[in-house]
This record gives sequence, structure tokens and C-alpha cells, in this order.
Amino acid sequence: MDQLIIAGEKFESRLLLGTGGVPSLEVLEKAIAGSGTQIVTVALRRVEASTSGPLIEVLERCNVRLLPNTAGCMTAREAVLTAKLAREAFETSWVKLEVIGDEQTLLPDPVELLDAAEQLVADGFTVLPYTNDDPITARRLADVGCAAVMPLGSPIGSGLGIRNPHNIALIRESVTVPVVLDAGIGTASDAALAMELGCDAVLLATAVTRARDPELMSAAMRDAVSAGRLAYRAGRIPRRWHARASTQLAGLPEL
Amino acid sequence: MDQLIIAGEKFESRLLLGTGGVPSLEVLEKAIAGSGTQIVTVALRRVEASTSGPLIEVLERCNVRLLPNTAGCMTAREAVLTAKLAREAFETSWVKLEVIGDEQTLLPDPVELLDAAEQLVADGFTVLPYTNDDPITARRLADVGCAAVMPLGSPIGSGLGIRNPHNIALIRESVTVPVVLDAGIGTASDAALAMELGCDAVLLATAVTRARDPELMSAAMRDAVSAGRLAYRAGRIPRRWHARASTQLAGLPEL
Amino acid sequence: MDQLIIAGEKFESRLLLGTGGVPSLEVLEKAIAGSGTQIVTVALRRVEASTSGPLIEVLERCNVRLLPNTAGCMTAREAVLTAKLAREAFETSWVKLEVIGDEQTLLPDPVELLDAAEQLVADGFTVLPYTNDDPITARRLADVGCAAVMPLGSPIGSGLGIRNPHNIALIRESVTVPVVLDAGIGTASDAALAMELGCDAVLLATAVTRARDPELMSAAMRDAVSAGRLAYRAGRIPRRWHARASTQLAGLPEL
Amino acid sequence: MDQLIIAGEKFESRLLLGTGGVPSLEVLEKAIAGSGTQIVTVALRRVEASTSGPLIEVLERCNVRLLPNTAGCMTAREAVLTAKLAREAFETSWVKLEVIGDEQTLLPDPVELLDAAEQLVADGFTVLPYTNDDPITARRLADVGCAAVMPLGSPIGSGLGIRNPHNIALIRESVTVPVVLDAGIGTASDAALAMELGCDAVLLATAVTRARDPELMSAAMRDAVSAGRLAYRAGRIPRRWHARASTQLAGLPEL
Amino acid sequence: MKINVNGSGADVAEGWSVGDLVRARTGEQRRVAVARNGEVVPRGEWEGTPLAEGDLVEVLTPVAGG
Amino acid sequence: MKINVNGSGADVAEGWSVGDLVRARTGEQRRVAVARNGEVVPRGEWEGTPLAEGDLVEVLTPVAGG
Amino acid sequence: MKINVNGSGADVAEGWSVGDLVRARTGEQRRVAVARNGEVVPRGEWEGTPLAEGDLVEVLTPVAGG
Amino acid sequence: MKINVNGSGADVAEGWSVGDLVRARTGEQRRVAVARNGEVVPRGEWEGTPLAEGDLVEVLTPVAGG
Repeated sequence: MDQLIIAGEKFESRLLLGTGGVPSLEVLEKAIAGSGTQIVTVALRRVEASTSGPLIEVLERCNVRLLPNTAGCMTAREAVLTAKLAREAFETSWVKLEVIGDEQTLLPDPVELLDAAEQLVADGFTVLPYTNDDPITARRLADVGCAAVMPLGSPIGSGLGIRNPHNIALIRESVTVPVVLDAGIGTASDAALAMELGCDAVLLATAVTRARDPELMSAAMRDAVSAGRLAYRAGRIPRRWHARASTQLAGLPEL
Repeated sequence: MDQLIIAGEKFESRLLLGTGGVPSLEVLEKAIAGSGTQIVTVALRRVEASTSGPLIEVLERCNVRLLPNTAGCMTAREAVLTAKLAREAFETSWVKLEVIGDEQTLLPDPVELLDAAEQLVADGFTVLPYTNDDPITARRLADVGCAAVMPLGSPIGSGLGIRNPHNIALIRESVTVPVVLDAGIGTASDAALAMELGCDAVLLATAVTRARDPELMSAAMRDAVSAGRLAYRAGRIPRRWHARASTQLAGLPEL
Repeated sequence: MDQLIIAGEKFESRLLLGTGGVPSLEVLEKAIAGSGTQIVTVALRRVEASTSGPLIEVLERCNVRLLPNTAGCMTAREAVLTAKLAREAFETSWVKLEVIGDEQTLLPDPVELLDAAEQLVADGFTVLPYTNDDPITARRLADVGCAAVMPLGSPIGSGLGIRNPHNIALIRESVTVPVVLDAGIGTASDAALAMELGCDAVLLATAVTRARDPELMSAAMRDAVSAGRLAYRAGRIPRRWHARASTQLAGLPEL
Repeated sequence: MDQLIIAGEKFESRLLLGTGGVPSLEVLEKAIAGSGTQIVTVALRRVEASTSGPLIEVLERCNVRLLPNTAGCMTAREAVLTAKLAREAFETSWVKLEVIGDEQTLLPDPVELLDAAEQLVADGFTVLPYTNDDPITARRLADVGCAAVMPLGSPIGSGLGIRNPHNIALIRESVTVPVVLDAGIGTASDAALAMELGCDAVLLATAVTRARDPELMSAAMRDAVSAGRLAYRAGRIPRRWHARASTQLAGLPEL
Repeated sequence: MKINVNGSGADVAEGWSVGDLVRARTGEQRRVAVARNGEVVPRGEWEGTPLAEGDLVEVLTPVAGG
Repeated sequence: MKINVNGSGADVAEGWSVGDLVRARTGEQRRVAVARNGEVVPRGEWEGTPLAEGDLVEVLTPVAGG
Repeated sequence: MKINVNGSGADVAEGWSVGDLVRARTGEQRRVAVARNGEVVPRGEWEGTPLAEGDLVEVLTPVAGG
Repeated sequence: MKINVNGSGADVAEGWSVGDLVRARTGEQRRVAVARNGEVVPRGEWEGTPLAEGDLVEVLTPVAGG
């Protein structure tokens, strides 16, 4: 079987789903089912701000692994403390580590991110860092012991797809841990491309939760990730400048 | 149900498979099964040149509609006669009309193609023309009564994907008959993109038959066409220059 | 000297300028001077509709060759008659042949275009046809005796640049007459790219005439065409997947 | 006048030329003249390894500002010491700061780079850091007092052009110091695009020094940078999905 | 005598030539071209070409164009 | 009697029909199509269509195709 | 006793523990996490952790997130 | 006295200064920079800086660079 393995844990699905932006919990439940995902991200906020009702009940019904994030943190200190609070709340040492450098682009801050990753690995966390598409930063994150690296395709929620496929391919070359394409996916072909570039999985939220029909899009993403993975394993044909006949010329009649 | 309808006939699968380039009939049978296709292209050659053994038995076992092509023809006259011979041989009035203008690029000749299409429609054929990605030529082919138009993504067998998505989208705007992306597909994301652009189906051969593992790639293409179609129906998110948070900022703790 | 030669006539400038869309004749005169062009397109309209005042005086002052177009024609018959009227009015047998197939995309109609080109060549015209980016149609236009072929980069006035560089390169391979990239140029890098692909010249109007500062943009296009041509002749470096040091490693100190 | 200003110093040319890879000093002198550059990079190596003969005499004849680099350094410590040695040798406090994270991609290491930049700024250097295309890292480099930021288009010597124009545009938005596109330029249109994205200058070496004809390519790059800058200032036309006629329809005759 | 000029009906005197019509329509006559009933009327034949009832005439002049 | 079959000269007996030729050329006759002098010969007319000196005949059979 | 809870001032009874505060703030206590003066207070220590004048407390609960 | 110059062992006379070493290594001394044991030796201090057993010295000169 072709399974995704992160920190020794096996998954059939190579699609991780973010829950942000869902219009309702009903839609979320359908999207989780439609996507076939086994890993779903969640966050922590002040009790007064919680509007999502019995989110946890829904997620428990879906029987998925919860992956808390540190969204909104801008320093290593905040991110580390948020990760520890999430460990308390969700009883998991897995964390999607986000340390943002800018509120307009929500791009990660490499220095703070590396610092936080190092601290959390030392504290026994299974760290999945959201990073930019720089191969050097990705390799350093792997070097400090992250369980995977999660480079972006483009800014969170932008739907701009994979802006620099070359870098994603270079990241795939430069680390041995799983590479999860995180952020920027806009539609199915973006997710397929990520897998064709050698990514082990794709994490997306907005592309599904804010689509006109989230349930339909969740199925699209399930198939796209499967398609891209199968194509990667099948070995695509080389690109050719000119054409190559797909019907033999031999035996062509003279009419 | 979301069916493909060509000339009043309904199909569950939106993937048409060309058989050229298959290493063996065993592989072909597996690829047809893996792809889920219901329409398969075939050709006619002199009896001495036939190497493919009991091709017809295999195709009949697969229970697919045969779509004869006119590959290799360079004039309307040759193509029309070839279509008539194919109608005799395969007992079908459906034809994938190819009239090539150049042996190096195998690009269609618009003038000869339109001439042949007009003659064959008048003779009662169901004409599916392989055309370039020019919206005007596509509209003219529809105007003369073709049952679908099949614009290329890039040259046959090149694996260069869809070189001009803008033209494919313009073709989708300009005709009401089904649009089938034919030729140039290299890998799964190309097929998904075709469907996202509004194509009703994808026709490919080389991408599967010459892949390192044709059976695996046939499944990749099945999922890619499904993914692209679902995404098209689901309505993708708009592209944004900057980011949009997928986790609410409201209730962010001060840590 | 690296001159552009069309129908035996030599030009120092490889930029042809369309005059449509200019805010005023003063701006036009500055743009012509700034661009360094030696060939300028013009059109014919009913006397009542002429708003451009002493256009001809201005163009005569600029001492440029006039290239009348057949803009707005949708049939070979209209285009041929318009070309003959232009020959009367402008006393030149040169014509930019346009036969449009669709008013929304203004894309050329290959069948009508080839018909008109053949008639005009037979009548002694020097025919410069505006065509799509199909290599087969381009070759056919050259075969009927056109003095150049002028494939589009993208629809007229769209500013979408060169949508299919591969086709432009294939056209360059397939004809011996000059190739002039016509239509779709949005900014300087588009014009440079056209020349790098092997085009002999670039024809543009909107990119300059509707720019925020037409005079400045005309100089940008002059330099862009020069840059692209020089780069084409200089022979660019190959693309490499990985890096290649531009500073020697030999003699690197141990610090 | 539209001058480039770095650290208060004014330059007419917006092209910085690297000298690595030149076949001979004769060619270098011609390329410097052809490019019109006023800033040229140099390096330091052990005396035994110096093969370039009277390099300094040539550069002094060309009357250009020397910009020493720290190529080959992989730690902040090495880079800082190299910068200080260069200050001794070249009697300039300007430095092109390079701290590489990987010998195959030669991509910068953001952490070491920021560390070195901070130390050198504190020591009074005018620091021009070669960085990746991450907007956050670029902003941090500006924040620590760098005189400019020099993001890459793609890996050094790869000729892959600007892989992520979106990031370059985001960097332009996020810093006020000059942005110099450094590394990856393959041909003229790449340099023009860099300027159209809002870069203040372009630094390139391999594209000229390893071109088939370096002198010709140096002139191409001079014109390309000028073209891109003029286009940026002129304000390009918007992109449109459909066409916009460049010849008026009003007054079209009925023929 | 009723003819059609540039898409609108016009009433011209018997015996008018194409040349008379052009003069009536435009002061500047250089760079002008005329089509009559779908055929070009060369400048040299303007005076010698009488207009006839129902003629479709186009009198054209240069404009800026792409 | 000399004819041309699938691009090469062939010598066939007087009075042979298209059907005789097809049988001689291929065992499997389903899915076969025949052109004679640039015209299709429908399966139903094979037996009734005699070959003539100099005929250009194409006997075609299915192959895999793009 | 004045403390700060989730960014706003709050007045709580002397001797209240973190556990008392959590109960006062949210019915559902599963999946809740508490930080006090920049440190996590593990669930097991809620009851045994008294609040003190000026404490900065964050009481957090799950929400959907990207 | 054994030192290391530019990565290889070298034997220099007692009392040699950095200046002596530079002169021995390169004719052209303009644009030359020297590091000794990881520190820059400014040109002005070359003569006054004696070499010591085991010194690690780098004598550098300009080359073309990207």
C-alpha cells in the first residue's frame, strides 16, 4: 500500500484539511467526509470568541486526528506557549507550527520559526512547520528534527496555486522527511501538481471551505491528490518540442 | 447525474482514451479498465502492417465505443475516404477527424479540416474534429455541424500540456457543443486543468500508453478528469494578491 | 548592419507602430519619434467619421512608411476591396491584411484570410497578414506569397502578451519570410520576448497609445525590441536546474 | 533625471555587472563598456589562485565602482571576516553580502545572512545582501539597516529567470530601500521584467559573461534594463480577457 | 437623383460625376478613396465617372488605425 | 492480371473478385475495409465486384491509434 | 480581587482557584486550556492553583482553524 | 619557523613580518589583504606584525567574481 507516514503514524489519505472559513459545522462534516481526510487542523481562541459550537463533537464523530495550529503567533515565544496550551487542550503533541512575519501576506518568519521549532522538538512535540518555499529553510527545519516540512505554494487563502514549482522540487530533493504543500492551493490542478512535484501530501482549507460548493470541492481535492500521487508514481512522459505520432504511419494507405 | 452527452449519447466517463503506443494488448486492457473510459480511438492500416493481434477482441471485451480516427491524412479527400472506410470496418458513423498540415508538428490544417468536416457531416457522420486551439476555427467547425470540437493543448505526444489556457476558455465560451481537450496532455494536472477550463472531456493516448507504468497512469487520469470536473462545478475561490487568514484573529490570546 | 528586410526594403527599426487609440496627434508624433519606428499603420473610414484632423501631415512629417490595414473586414471580399481602396488613398501596394472572425476576440478567420491573401498577392500587393499563432496557417500564408507573417501574441488590445511562445517559435522554424509579432503586447518584456523567440520585428499600438505615458512607453518599446534582438543574436545561456557559481571556488580562503 | 540612488550615491545606470565567468579581460572590458554599468562586483581569493591577470587595471580603466562580494562563505563569521578583508583590499566599505546555505543551489541561508548583515551594518559597512525572494527576510534585512536588498530571481547561474514575480512585487511593496534583482537572469526579457516589477536595478554576471557573444549580450542587458524601467514609469495598459479594437469601428464602410 | 453615400441617402444633381461628389463631401481630397457599387473608382477616373440613380458610393479618408 | 494491392504489384487470376482478394490477404475478415481506385467497396459488394487490370486496391484492418 | 481574564479586567473572590474561574467562564470544560502569567496551567493543577491579585489569565477553547 | 600560508605549510625565517611574507608571495601588493589567525591585518600594520610559529595566514588578491 502507498501510505503517508508522519512520525511513524500511517495514513491512507494524503490530504490534510484545514477547518477555517467553513460556513457551518454541517458543511464541515460533509467536507471532511467528501475529502476523505484523516488529519484536520484546529486552533485555540478565548472562550468568549468561540462561535463554532460543538466543533469538537463533530470532529470526534469524523474520527480524524486533530492537528492544532499556532495561527496568529508572530514570535517564537508566543508560538511555543500556544503549542503547549494546545497540547493541554487537545491532548496531542502534534502541532502545525505557524510563526507569521507579516499580517498582510501571513508569510512565515524563518528566524522565529526555526527558533520555535527547535524549542518544541526539544520539548517532545511532533512539529509540522508551515514554512516558505525556501529550500535552505526547509532543510534547516528538517535538521532540527521537524517531523515534516510544510512549504507554501503561495500566501494563505490567496488561491494563487504553486508560484514556484522549482523550489518545491528542490525542497523534495533536499529533505527526507515528508513534504506537505501547505497554503495557496486554489483548485484541483494545483493540488495535483503539488503531488506530481513529489510532495507527500497537501494541506488546504480555504480552497474547500470558501468554494461555492465546499462539499463538491472536497471531493475534487480528494481525487486531485490521488491523481497527482498516482501520476508521480506512474512516471510521466518526457516533454518534447515537436510532436510524436500516437498512430503508426506504417501501413498508411495511399488514397 | 453529471453525464457527458455527445450527439445525444450519454457517457459516465469524461475521459476518452487513444490506444496508440501501447506496449501490449494486456497493458491496453488494464489501462482501459483503470481509466474507466467508455470511448476508445482506433485506426485503419494495411493488413500487412497490422501488428496488434486480436485488438478488436480486446476492445469488444472492454465494452467501449470505438472511435475511428483519420490519422495520417493530409487532405480533405484522404480524410473523407478514410472516414468512409472506417465506417465500413467499424460499423460506426462516428469519426475522430484528423487532417494534418505538417508531419513534424502534426498540427491540423484548418482549411482542409473544415472542408472534410463539412463533407462528412453532409454524409451523415458524427464528426469529432481534432483542431488547433483557435476559437474561430472551433466555432466554424461547430457551425458546420460537428458533434463536438477537440482542440489541442499542445502537439500530439509532446506532453507539453495546455500551452494556451486562455484560448481553451475562449473556445468554451464560443461553442455550445462539447469541447474535448485532445492532444498534449502530459500528466494528471494537465487533464485536471482542462476540465477546470470548462472542457467537457479529455482525450489522451501517449500520456498513458507511454508512461513508465501505463496502468497506474490510467488511474491517475481517471481521477484527474474527475477532480477537474468536480472543481469546475464546485466553483473555485477567487485569486487574491495578498493573504486571507484561514484562522480567525478574533479571540487571539495575549501571551 | 542588422537590418529588417521586408519585400526587399530595408529598415533600421524593428518596431512597427499602430496609430489607433492615440489621445492626440501631438502625442502620436512624440510616440513615433520616441519609438524610432519607420513603419506606421493607418486605416480608411468614411469622411464624416474622420476625427483625427491632419493625420497625414503629421505622418509625412515623421517620414515613415505608411502601412494601411483592413481592420474591421470580416470577409475576403471586403478585405480585398478595402486593400484596393487603401492602395488608391495611400499610393502604396503594401497592406496589413486583417480579416476578423469574431468581434469580441477580433481573432483572424484563417479561411477568409488565406483567400484574401491569395487574391491580393495575385494583384501585386505586398501582403503582411495579421494571423493567429497557428504554424500551419502561417506557413500557408507564406506559401501563397505573403511578404511576411504577423502572428498574434494574444487578442488585439488585450495586453496579455505572448500566450503561446512555443507556437511563435514553431512559426519561426516553419517560414523563411519575416515574422512580425502583432497584437497582444502589453509591456516591454513582452516585446523583448518576441524578439528572443526569433521574431524579426514587433507591431504594437495599444501598448503605447493607451499607456499612462505614451511617449515614455514608446521609448520603452524601442529599447525592448533592441534588447530582445541583441539577446537573440548574442545567444543566451542554457537553463540549468541547479546553480552554477559565478565566482570561482578555487583559492577560497579558510577563515 | 531618473537616477538609481544607493546609500546616497547616484548612478545613471541601473545595471550592476558581475565579472565571474568572463573568458578574458578583453571581453570583460568590452562587456563593461557595452553594458554601461557603473558598479562591478569582484571577489578575493588566495594569491596562488589568481588567474585573471591585471584585473584591477582593467576595472580602474573602466572607471566603475567596485563591489566586493563574499561568495563562497557559508557562515556569518566567514562572511564578516571576508567583508573586512575586502574593505582592506578594495578600500571600500560597500559589500555584496553572500552567505550560502547549500553548494548545489547556492541559495542564501536566511539566518546566517541576517546575522552577518547586522554585524556589518554595526561596523559601518554599506551592506547589499544577496537574499532569496522571501518578502519577510527582505524586510528584516532592510530593518537591520542594509542599504538595499538583492533578492534572487532563481539560482545563481541557472538562467531560469524570475521564478516568482509575485514575491518580487511583494518585496517591492514591503521595503523602502532599493531592490536589486540579483541572480537567475537568463536573457533580456528577464531583466526587463525585473524592472517592470518595480526593481530599482538588476545585477547579473553569467547571463552576459557566459553568453555566446558577451559583448552583444551586455548591450542587450543595457537596453533591457532601460526598457523595463521606462515601461514601469510609463504605466502599462491593463490586461483584458477579450480584445479591444485599436482601429475605430465608427465610419466603417459597407463594401 | 437619389443615391446612397456613406450609408445614407443623398440627392444629387443629374450629371454629377464622382469628382463632383467628392468635392462636395470633403475639402481635402488628397488621400481620399472612392468605391462605387463595390468597385474602386481610381482617382484618375473620378471626373469621367457619372453617378447614376441608386448608386452606392463610399467616400473614404485616412484615420489612425492599429 | 496485374493489379496493385496495398502499394505493391500483385498478379491475380482473371475473374477474381474483391472478395477473393480479401480472402487471399487476410484470414480474419471482420472489421476489414476495402478501397478500389479511390472508392469504398462496401462489404456487401465484395463478391459482386470483379477486379480489373491495373486496379489500385487497399485492404485495411484495425490497428491501435491515438 | 482584581485580575485580567482574556484581555479584560475581572473581579474575583479571594481564594478562587483557576478551576473556579474556568467553571465561571465556560460550561464545557473539556478541551479547555489555561495560561496564567505566561505559563500553562495543566488541567490537573487547576484546583490547586489559587489566583492572585493582578494575574493575567487566558482561558482558551477550540475553534475551527486553517 | 613553520607556519601555514594559504592552506599549505611554509617555512619562514625567524623574525619575518607579515610584510616580508606578502612581498615573498606576490609582486603586486596593491589590493592585497591579509588575515592572520582569523583576524584582518591592516596594511599599515604589516611591517610591525611579526609572524609566529604555527600562524595561520591567508594572503588574498582580487579575482573576477559574480
